[in-house]
Amino acid sequence: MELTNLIIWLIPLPPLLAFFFIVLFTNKNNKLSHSIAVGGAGLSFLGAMYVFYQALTTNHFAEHPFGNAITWLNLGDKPFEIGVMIDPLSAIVLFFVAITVLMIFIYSIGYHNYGQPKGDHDKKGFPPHGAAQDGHTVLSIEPMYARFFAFIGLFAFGMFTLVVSDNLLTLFVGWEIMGLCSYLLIGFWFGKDSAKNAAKKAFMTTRVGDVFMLLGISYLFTEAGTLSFKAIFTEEMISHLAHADSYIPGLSVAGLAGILLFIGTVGKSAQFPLHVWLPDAMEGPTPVSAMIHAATMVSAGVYMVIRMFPLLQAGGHGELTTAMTVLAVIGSITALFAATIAVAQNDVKRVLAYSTISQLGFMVAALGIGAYVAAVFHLVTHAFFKALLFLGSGSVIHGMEHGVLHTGNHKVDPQDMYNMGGLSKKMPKTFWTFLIGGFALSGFPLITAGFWSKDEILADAFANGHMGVFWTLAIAAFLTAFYTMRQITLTFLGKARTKEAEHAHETPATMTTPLIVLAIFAIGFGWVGVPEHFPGIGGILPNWFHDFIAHGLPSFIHFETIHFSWTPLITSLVVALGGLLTGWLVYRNATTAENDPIKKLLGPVHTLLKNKYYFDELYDKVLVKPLAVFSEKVVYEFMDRKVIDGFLHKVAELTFSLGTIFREKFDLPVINEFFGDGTAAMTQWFGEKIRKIQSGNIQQYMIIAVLGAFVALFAFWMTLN
Amino acid sequence: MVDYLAILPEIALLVLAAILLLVDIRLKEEGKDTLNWIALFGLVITFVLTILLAQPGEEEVIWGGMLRHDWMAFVFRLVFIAGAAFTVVFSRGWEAIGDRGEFYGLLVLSTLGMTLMGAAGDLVMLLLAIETASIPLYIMAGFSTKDGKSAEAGFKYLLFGAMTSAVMMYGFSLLFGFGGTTDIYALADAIAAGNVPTLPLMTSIILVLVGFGFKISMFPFHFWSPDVYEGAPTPVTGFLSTASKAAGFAVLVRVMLVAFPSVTVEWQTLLAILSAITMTVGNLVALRQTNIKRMLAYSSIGHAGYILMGVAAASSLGVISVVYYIAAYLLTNLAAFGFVAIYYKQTGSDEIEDYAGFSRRSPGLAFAMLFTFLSLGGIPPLGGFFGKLLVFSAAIQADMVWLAVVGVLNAVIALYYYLTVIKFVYLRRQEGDEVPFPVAKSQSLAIIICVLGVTFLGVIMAPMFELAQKVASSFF
Amino acid sequence: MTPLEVIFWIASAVILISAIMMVTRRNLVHAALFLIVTLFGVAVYYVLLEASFLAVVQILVYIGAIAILVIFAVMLTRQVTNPGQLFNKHASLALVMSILVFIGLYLALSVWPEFSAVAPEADTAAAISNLGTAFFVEEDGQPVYLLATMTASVLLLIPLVGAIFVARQKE
Amino acid sequence: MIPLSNYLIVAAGLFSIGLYAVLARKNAIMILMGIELMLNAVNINLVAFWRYLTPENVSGQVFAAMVFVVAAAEVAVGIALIMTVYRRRDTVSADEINLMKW
Repeated sequence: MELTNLIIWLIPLPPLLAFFFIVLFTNKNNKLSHSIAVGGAGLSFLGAMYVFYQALTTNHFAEHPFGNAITWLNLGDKPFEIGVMIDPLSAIVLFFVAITVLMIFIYSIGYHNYGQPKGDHDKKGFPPHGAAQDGHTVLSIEPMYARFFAFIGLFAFGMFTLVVSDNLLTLFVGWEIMGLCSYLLIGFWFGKDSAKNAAKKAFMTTRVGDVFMLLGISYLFTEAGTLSFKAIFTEEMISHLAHADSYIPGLSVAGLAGILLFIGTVGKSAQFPLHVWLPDAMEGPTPVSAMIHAATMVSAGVYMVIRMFPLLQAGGHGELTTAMTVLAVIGSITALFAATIAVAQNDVKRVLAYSTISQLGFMVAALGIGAYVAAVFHLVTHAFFKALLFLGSGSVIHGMEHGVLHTGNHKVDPQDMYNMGGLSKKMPKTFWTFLIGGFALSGFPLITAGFWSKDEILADAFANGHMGVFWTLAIAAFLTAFYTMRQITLTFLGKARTKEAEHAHETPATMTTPLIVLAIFAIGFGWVGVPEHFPGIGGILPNWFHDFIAHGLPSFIHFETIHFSWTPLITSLVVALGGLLTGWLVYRNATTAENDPIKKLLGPVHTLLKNKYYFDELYDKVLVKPLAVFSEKVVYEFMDRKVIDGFLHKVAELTFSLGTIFREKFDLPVINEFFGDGTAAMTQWFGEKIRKIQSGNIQQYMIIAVLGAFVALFAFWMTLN
Repeated sequence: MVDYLAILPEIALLVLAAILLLVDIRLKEEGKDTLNWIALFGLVITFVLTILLAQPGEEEVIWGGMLRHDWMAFVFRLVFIAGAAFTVVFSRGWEAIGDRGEFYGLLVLSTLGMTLMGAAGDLVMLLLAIETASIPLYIMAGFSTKDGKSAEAGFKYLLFGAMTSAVMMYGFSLLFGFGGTTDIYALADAIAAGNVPTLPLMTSIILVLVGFGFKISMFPFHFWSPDVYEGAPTPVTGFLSTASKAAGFAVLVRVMLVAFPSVTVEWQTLLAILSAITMTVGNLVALRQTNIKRMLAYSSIGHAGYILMGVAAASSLGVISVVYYIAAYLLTNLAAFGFVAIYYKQTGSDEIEDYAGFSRRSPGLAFAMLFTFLSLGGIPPLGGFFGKLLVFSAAIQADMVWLAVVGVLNAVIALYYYLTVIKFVYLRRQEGDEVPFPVAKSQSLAIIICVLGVTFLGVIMAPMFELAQKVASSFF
Repeated sequence: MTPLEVIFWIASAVILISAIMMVTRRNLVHAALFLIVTLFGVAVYYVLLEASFLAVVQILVYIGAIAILVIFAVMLTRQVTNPGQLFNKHASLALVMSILVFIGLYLALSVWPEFSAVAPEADTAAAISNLGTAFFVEEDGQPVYLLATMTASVLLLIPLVGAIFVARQKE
Repeated sequence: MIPLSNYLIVAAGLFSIGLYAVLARKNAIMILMGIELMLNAVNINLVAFWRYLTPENVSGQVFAAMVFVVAAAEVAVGIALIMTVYRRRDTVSADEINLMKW
């Protein structure tokens, strides 16, 4: 036990140390830098595997999770403790995080062209453009190679910290470190304006969620007096929180805190309506996309909300609480909404980005209807196959870049799927692994992991009678299969549509090996969670996953075992196979982006999808522009120049000039003044007054100060009466 | 004996000021660098002496009630002396002030006034302490007489300060009339016993708040600060925005909590509203600034709004949050103005645009700047973040959720303009940005201390938190 | 009316009228002279209030120091008479504000029960000697205002340093 | 007998007149003189309170004496700063001294 706890404490450290080492000492030496980073990730991996193994082999593990805490702050009667905890949920998350992180680290070596020469014109902040060698152009090494490994090291540290935390505060610390790193990594090629803007957008958007989450954390702390999971998830505390009224009528403290925390997830896991940052984040290098969009950061959002499940369900007694309803609705909307957008994208990574948003929506919706285990299951399988798909797409892009360098035609976008085709022969390893990943994503029956997890969500929704969620997710699942097959067909099948695709190359072993490892998990991991009542094969393998995870919940939360039903099973078979088949049939003869079959079919709707429902434009119009205008016009010009100064004038004029104006305007011949010189004189008089407006005037400041004090007193006097 | 030991820091500061003024007369022009070292060592020694010998013990009331010898006084003493020491470091070599004995003498005297402000337990003492702290600052703000802006800064600062302090003194006189005593601690009972109606009492409180509001640049008494911050020599600006502001808060917390318990709800509401307006005004206007000193001035108005939140909470956690926030804010803002001072000395510019390429010229300094600005923006795990967390919690605990929401929204706005500076520092380039940047050893050391301190406050908060708890325990 | 009341009313009239005159003078030397008259009126108040020590300080030290300083400043800046406008563009608002402040202070104070209190009999002669000792001497082993006195002396040191500094700038 | 209110009202009046000078007169020296008026109002308050409410206790007089000190110090420094500005800008008009704004 002691040793295990110590190791848990140590798991996040190696990547952090790697970060410092690389930044401080080795950033000139590429080989040493990546060795340190991969070594750090490897150590963490070993530690994680040891802990996972211990978790599997310990009896009554769920009742006695690992971990301990130290007093960090002495808050008088209740000490504030921070510590680590590994329970079934965090054990399984630690497992997949450690594997995917290590794989992504290794992959990055190849992706950033280690071993290639330095580029002739490469500049820091731009992707490498290739180097001339023996008369032809080859790929060149990334100019900020070492820096990349430092950043992903820090990122991994953030993720591990988040997973092993036993309380919301350190979890939030890890959360924010990842936020910072995602900013740095998405904007890794900061020379490109698009990357710079994407980084800013990602940071600001997630930050919106984060502030609400922070508010939720402080609120929870005020009400519960602790942030430790163990202390919050006790029967008394949960029922106390469920029955205390919050500021918002109709919501309990647990409900409000849960919703505030969930808004953090909405930002981090790119749920509707804060999803806009994730597709743009594809501007970062591909390993970053895999890291952020599959294994770590976006999963962290879902992990947090799964972690807070006892709080979300508090007071529901088996029924859906307000908080859970919010989750179910947001999750379902996101799942369907993002899937429709993915259908109309041509960029190989963007399809995956929207697919990720959609799949995260599945998990959130699953949690919203109380399908706790299914949500965790899908989280894990998705992490494997989505990391695989991202890395696979990176491999494809890399291969295409080879082709581009060969032909020298830099106008060809190596990420556009319509520029590919027929790559299965050029890049067989990439093809087969991508196929496995794609099938897992689509939920290809029986053999892929994605089938089992997605099926379980649908079965749960059906069995508990949430038919709205069930059908929404079913349609989303169909679209998932469809766009996945569209992607595979356009990329790998058929004939090469460009010269560049003809000259594409398989990528080095540092890139393909991680693909193969992840592909094994994308298939095999489904087998640990086959339901007992599944026809034919149910019960051959024990439904280990369900037992392991479900027992991790506090004992006062009960689940009813769902009974097997044919409807959801047939539905998931039909949508998966139907989607794949339709996708292949529609796209096997596709030629150019202009002639996209779906485009003809959908017409203007396609334009709408292609433009992502104009959400970016909407936010720009509704939020960004007005805020800029607000600060420019209202605060700067209006408040400062007009209101404060103008107000002073108006008050003075009103009190003192009123009498004069009245006398003059009424005593003098009214008509003559009114139609004659009067108006002109008035305008001039005003113009003169306005011209005199200036500030930096200390006495004006004083007047406002005295006025402020007077207004305060007057307001107070008014409340007295 | 306790009495003398308790004001040991003040005695030391007075001696130091005398030494500085006397040595200045004897020194030749080329030896003026010595003054900087004398001032720095003097302050460091005072700091150490304070920690070692002037810790509060059993007896709290000293000097016939003039001073309180409690943890509040102790912690703020350290804050002020540290602020002064950093200011001395950044004044090194600054034209027209770095070699002037008067400047260091006034700085030390002002610090003396501040330490008395933190400890004053009597209106008479408070008045003298506030003026002893302020008047040298007026002169220091206008110290670069060759620079028109500096003279103007001193001029504006003095006029605004004199006006508000006259209003405050009027409030003091009314309080004396209502309570028949000048002892702040006896005032509460006397007021309660003397049947003073709420209206006259609130009138005097508001009059007093005008003076305090000026020190902490609270809306609508903040207007002087952008002009003065811009015009004053940058090291002085750093001192104004940190130590001077902290002194204002020390006084505000003590007077409000001790003297007016009978109308807590009233002044709480007032301060909460002013806090919301202060931070919103500060942050929104900061968005539009192009001069970094002006931007930091507005940003420090915003920070004053956050700290006011803790005061408005009027609770133990509120006081803790105020102390914690001030400690973190002191280090970050001193470092921030340190960068501005160093950069100005090299390039002669305070425009944010001219910070382009800074990261190339001095990667270390730029990295420290990133750290500092992130802490100002409230990014974990830095001190600024934890300060904000405490302040928001205090507001929520005091049932002022709306205030916390305003605070959170403001934090988002604030982050934007801090990142804008970082954008120029890291992402933009300009001609000649390959030329490296010489930084004096003492100044890099000071910045390292600030950065480490901020990180320390963000990661290992227990020691500072416990200290803040002790401060709060003298009120609750 | 007792003689004291007559003196009070005359002093009040002198204070307020000369204050108003001071504010409205174009010639700054005249304004300074009216300030001195106002300060004299206040000194009369101190006598009426039996604070003879303060009355003496007001006349001998304060009026001397302040008035002379102001007059020097007027001479040095050669701005004896103001060219152009006397008041800034916010003058009308400032007037409204000042009147409101007066009314506000009056209303706020008038609800205080002690507002119309009558002076009790007191041995004010003893108070003077007490005042003398209060600045320096300890009372019951506690030095009551000693520290305040010392701080005041530090405070007076500051303008001295400032004045030296400004005087040196001429070089 | 003269009630306390008489003194307080005159003091409030003097304070307001001083405030008006501070807020409205352009000449910086006049602003300082206005501040002197305000401080004298404070002192009338203090001494009147002392005589009417706590004649046995000297604190009111001590307080008033300290206000003298503050007033003297502020005026001295104020005039020094006004001279500095005057040397650079050749004016002591508060509303012309506005290099820094917005």
